Amino acid sequence: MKKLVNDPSDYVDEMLEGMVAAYPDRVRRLDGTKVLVRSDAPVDGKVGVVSGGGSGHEPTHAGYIGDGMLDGAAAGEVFTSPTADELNEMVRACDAGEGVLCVVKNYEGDVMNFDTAAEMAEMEDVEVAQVVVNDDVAVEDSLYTSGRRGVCGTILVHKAVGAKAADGGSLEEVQAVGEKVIDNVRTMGMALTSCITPEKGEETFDLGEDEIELGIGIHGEPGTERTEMMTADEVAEHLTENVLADLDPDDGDDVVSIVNGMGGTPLSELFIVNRKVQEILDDRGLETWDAWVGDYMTSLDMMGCSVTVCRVDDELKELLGAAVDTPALKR
Amino acid sequence: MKKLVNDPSDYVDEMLEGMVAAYPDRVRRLDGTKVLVRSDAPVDGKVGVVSGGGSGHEPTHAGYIGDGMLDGAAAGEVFTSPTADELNEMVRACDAGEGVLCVVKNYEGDVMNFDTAAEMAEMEDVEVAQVVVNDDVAVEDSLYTSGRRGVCGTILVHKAVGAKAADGGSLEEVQAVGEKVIDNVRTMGMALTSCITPEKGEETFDLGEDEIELGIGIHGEPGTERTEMMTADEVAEHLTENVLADLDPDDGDDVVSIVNGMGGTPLSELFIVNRKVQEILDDRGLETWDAWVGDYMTSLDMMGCSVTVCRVDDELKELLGAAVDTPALKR
Amino acid sequence: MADESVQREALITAIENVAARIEDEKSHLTDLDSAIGDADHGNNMYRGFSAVAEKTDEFEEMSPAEVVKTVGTTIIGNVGGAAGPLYGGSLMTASQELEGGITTETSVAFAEAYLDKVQDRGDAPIGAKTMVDALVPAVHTYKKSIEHDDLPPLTAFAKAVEGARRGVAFTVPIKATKGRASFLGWRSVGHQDPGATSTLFIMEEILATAEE
Amino acid sequence: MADESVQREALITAIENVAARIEDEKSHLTDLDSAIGDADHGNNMYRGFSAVAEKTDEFEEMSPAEVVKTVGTTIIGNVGGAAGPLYGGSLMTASQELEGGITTETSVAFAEAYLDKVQDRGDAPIGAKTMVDALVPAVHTYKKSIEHDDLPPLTAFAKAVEGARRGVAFTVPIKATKGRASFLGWRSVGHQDPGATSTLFIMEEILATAEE
Ligand SMILES: Nc1ncnc2c1ncn2[C@@H]1O[C@H](COP(=O)(O)OP(=O)(O)O)[C@@H](O)[C@H]1O
Ligand SMILES: Nc1ncnc2c1ncn2[C@@H]1O[C@H](COP(=O)(O)OP(=O)(O)O)[C@@H](O)[C@H]1O
Ligand SMILES: [Mg+2]
Ligand SMILES: [Mg+2]
Ligand SMILES: [Mg+2]
Ligand SMILES: [Mg+2]
Repeated sequence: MKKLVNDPSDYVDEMLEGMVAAYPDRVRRLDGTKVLVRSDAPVDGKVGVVSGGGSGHEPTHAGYIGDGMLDGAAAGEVFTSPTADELNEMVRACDAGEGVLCVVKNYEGDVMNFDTAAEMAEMEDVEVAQVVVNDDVAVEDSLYTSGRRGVCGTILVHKAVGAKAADGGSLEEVQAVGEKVIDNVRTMGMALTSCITPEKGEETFDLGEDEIELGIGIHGEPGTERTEMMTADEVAEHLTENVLADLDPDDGDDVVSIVNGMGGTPLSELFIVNRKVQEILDDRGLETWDAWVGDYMTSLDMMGCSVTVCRVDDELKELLGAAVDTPALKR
Repeated sequence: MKKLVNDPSDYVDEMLEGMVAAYPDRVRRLDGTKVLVRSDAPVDGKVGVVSGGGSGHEPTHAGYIGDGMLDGAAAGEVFTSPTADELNEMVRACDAGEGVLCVVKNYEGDVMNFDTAAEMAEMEDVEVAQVVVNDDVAVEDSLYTSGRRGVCGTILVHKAVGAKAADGGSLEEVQAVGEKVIDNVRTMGMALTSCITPEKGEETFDLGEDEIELGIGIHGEPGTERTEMMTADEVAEHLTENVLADLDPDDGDDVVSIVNGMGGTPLSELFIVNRKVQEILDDRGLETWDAWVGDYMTSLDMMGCSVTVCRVDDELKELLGAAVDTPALKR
Repeated sequence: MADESVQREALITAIENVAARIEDEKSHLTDLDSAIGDADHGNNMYRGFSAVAEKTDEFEEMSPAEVVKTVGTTIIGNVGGAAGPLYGGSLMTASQELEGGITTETSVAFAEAYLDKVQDRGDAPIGAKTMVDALVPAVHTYKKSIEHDDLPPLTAFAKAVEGARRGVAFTVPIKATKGRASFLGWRSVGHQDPGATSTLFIMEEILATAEE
Repeated sequence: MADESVQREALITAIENVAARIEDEKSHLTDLDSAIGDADHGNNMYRGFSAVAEKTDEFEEMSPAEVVKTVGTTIIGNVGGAAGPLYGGSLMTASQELEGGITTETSVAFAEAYLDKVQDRGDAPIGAKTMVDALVPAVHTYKKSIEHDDLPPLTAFAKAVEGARRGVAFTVPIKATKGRASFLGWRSVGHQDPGATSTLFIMEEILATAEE
């Protein structure tokens, strides 16, 4: 296993030290935890916006701490939800009295730990609200599954709720914005290779030279389907068509698109995919109001990509287009 | 070979189409070329700043087109210098009458093609100046080599000269700023794996499971030394110590540091490296005025990193800290 | 049953044995969680139980109920993921049943409360391919053996472990409808559930401790 | 020598043979440029000479000097990298020597001008492990065979090709001090230079064409 690491069991701790060392004016670490918050948290007069999850998805989440986006981000071990006590500390550190919105991705571990943390915070009179992101279309949402995964569309939720909070929105208003994005965003991903976690030291699943995995998540687990190698155009078509079929936008709708790299894929290939994604959106009569191409929510060194499409109205355009100043996203 | 590609011989063309499709308001493509320029080029009253080189280093170069940085970027085939005629077209498209500065990396192909292009542009009365970046310390600069490579420190040259030009600097002043950065910046890189080019379809060199390559460039060629696997801290020490030994800064100097990913390495690992880099800079009495961590100048899917240290004075701080609005870098 | 200090010593010994077993099985649990998950269950459990094992000195001052509760809070604070709240939160809640000490009656109440909390928290029915599929046969067998068959607790618990073992085997051929494995849909069939497996290992060590 | 249209036809045939040879050798040149470079020389040359081969219709209207000049500009506009300006720019400049047509004398002048331009542009001396190491023995042998030994051009050129072959072999055991390979320092020793190799292939095809 070839990684730039020291002792693998120090992976997350050292990563956080490196982040704080890079952005000492932007973030501080809560003592004895794996939580980073804005250096000036809690920010007076503003609803706090926090998120968190396993490590290994960088820049998600701490890369989005700053004006107009997150006040705090909790890092769990690689691919492991942070513990409830640390989430509670984060919520309390980001509460200026206006309440805190937690952006939670739909994984049982994330939801249970955030739920427990919310209970703990409320016992100390912090008002906590939550939105649960479930934008992945690869998995059916039914009584017979644990629902859909929260994947790259989460970044648009972070951006919109962060902007609403920065604009003085109340906790209810900020939560409503989050729900609005969730209602309007869909994503699907694929992988050319698995990823290697620092503790396991091997790929989490084996793909042959001629195989790809469709319907992947962000935790290195197998996808919904293994199939033959596809061209970039075929991948773009498969992902985008599935997303649009589920989102079912109308002709003339404005959208935000994201072609997101899983970590190991070169940026040039993401642009090759974007070329076909934009062609499909255009053919469907959709107007791409903003296109994002890059690594926003990764899975360590996995090669692959996901396509996100989010329908946007004037409110969401204003919020998604608002100024933001974080290490990983600026406008 | 697993890549998100269609026909490998269309790689660069489709990547450029995907870029223009992502940023239609920011850039346009010069017909029949692989050159992208600002949509509003040439910008009146301003020295034009252009660069270019082989593809495969994204976001370098076109990711840096915009206010405060590049007016134009020429893409060659993967790892291949663009042709002189296209560089000439780019220079001419970015000339508003104040002259054009070309930021050239020190590779014989890049230098020869930019030189020819400058001759061609001057025949049409365009004033062209040039700076040649050679920040890599891994190779000795002597009569017996072709000099040092231009690598990630080039991004700081782009930023500083772009800011000086945006501030109304003359061609001579802009060039002088470029030379100043070049005098004060040093870089060294290493690789855990080679990279796979779309046309060749295989790794350009073979590294065993327990081997790494020190002193690499950005074109997938072998480095200066192959050695045993190192920890992240050992890598950070090796690269930073070599850079500092060559730069020889004084106690109390301010610096900008860059921990740059070669493309395939997860962001979390770059932060682990940054942790030790900042420790070393601090131990040496240097003040990190700004720390960059991310993929700035890559080598397709290569796993590895480079460390850049640039000594900065008040002028460079102003220029490096100035507002900039490009796809890959914003302030 | 024996007095409080004997119960506490037995708990502490069980904890140490469980921690050692989890360490031995870390790779195996990781492998199970690779086939139908994100390859972290082994590390998560190891991290949590190592933290628990480090507290054995503190436990010397506590009642059995407090020991169990502290194991729960330590797991919540160290394991993370889905298993953290499920193991930890359930131990915390169920520990209340042991406030009068560990007796045959309170051990049944504890087992039931533990299972209830796991199902309340995780909302998984039987047959969802989770730890519940190891717990339900274990708890049902334990309760029935004691309350209906008048078996001694040690015998009842040995039967419960056998029930858990069948539960773990049962997770293999079914489709996951809860947890991360449910994202794999039909592809989850044919793979053993990691959380059910770690539950079995823990129960086996508790039984081994009790048999000494 | 023959008249202009015969010269032109010979040039066009040589160009077609060179393009075919470069296509056949694309992988091999790529492999050479992987060991001590960035694995693009084969593709660069293939792309350039394919573009040249597509212009054979245009060539029908041109003088031999114009054909050679156009080959040069086409290479500059298509090859990129280090080889583009070196091959293309030198052909462009040296083509001026052929303005009176291809004669024994002008062919020597052409060869010298070509080598001069490569060394002027690239600043590489002999022994830097570049295409210059194939060109210098070839040009020196050609000039000497014609001007001092009064050999017929075809014989002189065959000897020149043999000289280039020795030059290519000579690049193997020496350390690169120009070009990308120089970044490898001592590690470049033991590997054959790609640009010298493609130069040899091109010369071999020109010789084969002339021999028909
Ligand atoms: N909703 C649930 N109810 C009961 N058990 C669950 C539930 N979700 C997950 N589990 C259990 O947790 C185990 C996975 O634990 P772990 O890998 O540590 O967490 P994660 O899935 O968050 O990575 C599964 O094997 C399963 O037994
Ligand atoms: N300065 C130089 N002078 C002469 N030949 C050179 C010089 N630099 C490079 N070359 C030749 O160019 C070849 C490499 O060409 P190519 O791989 O196409 O370009 P690049 O090195 O830019 O990738 C080398 O093998 C060498 O023969
Ligand atoms: Mg997990
Ligand atoms: Mg090249
Ligand atoms: Mg897991
Ligand atoms: Mg090359």
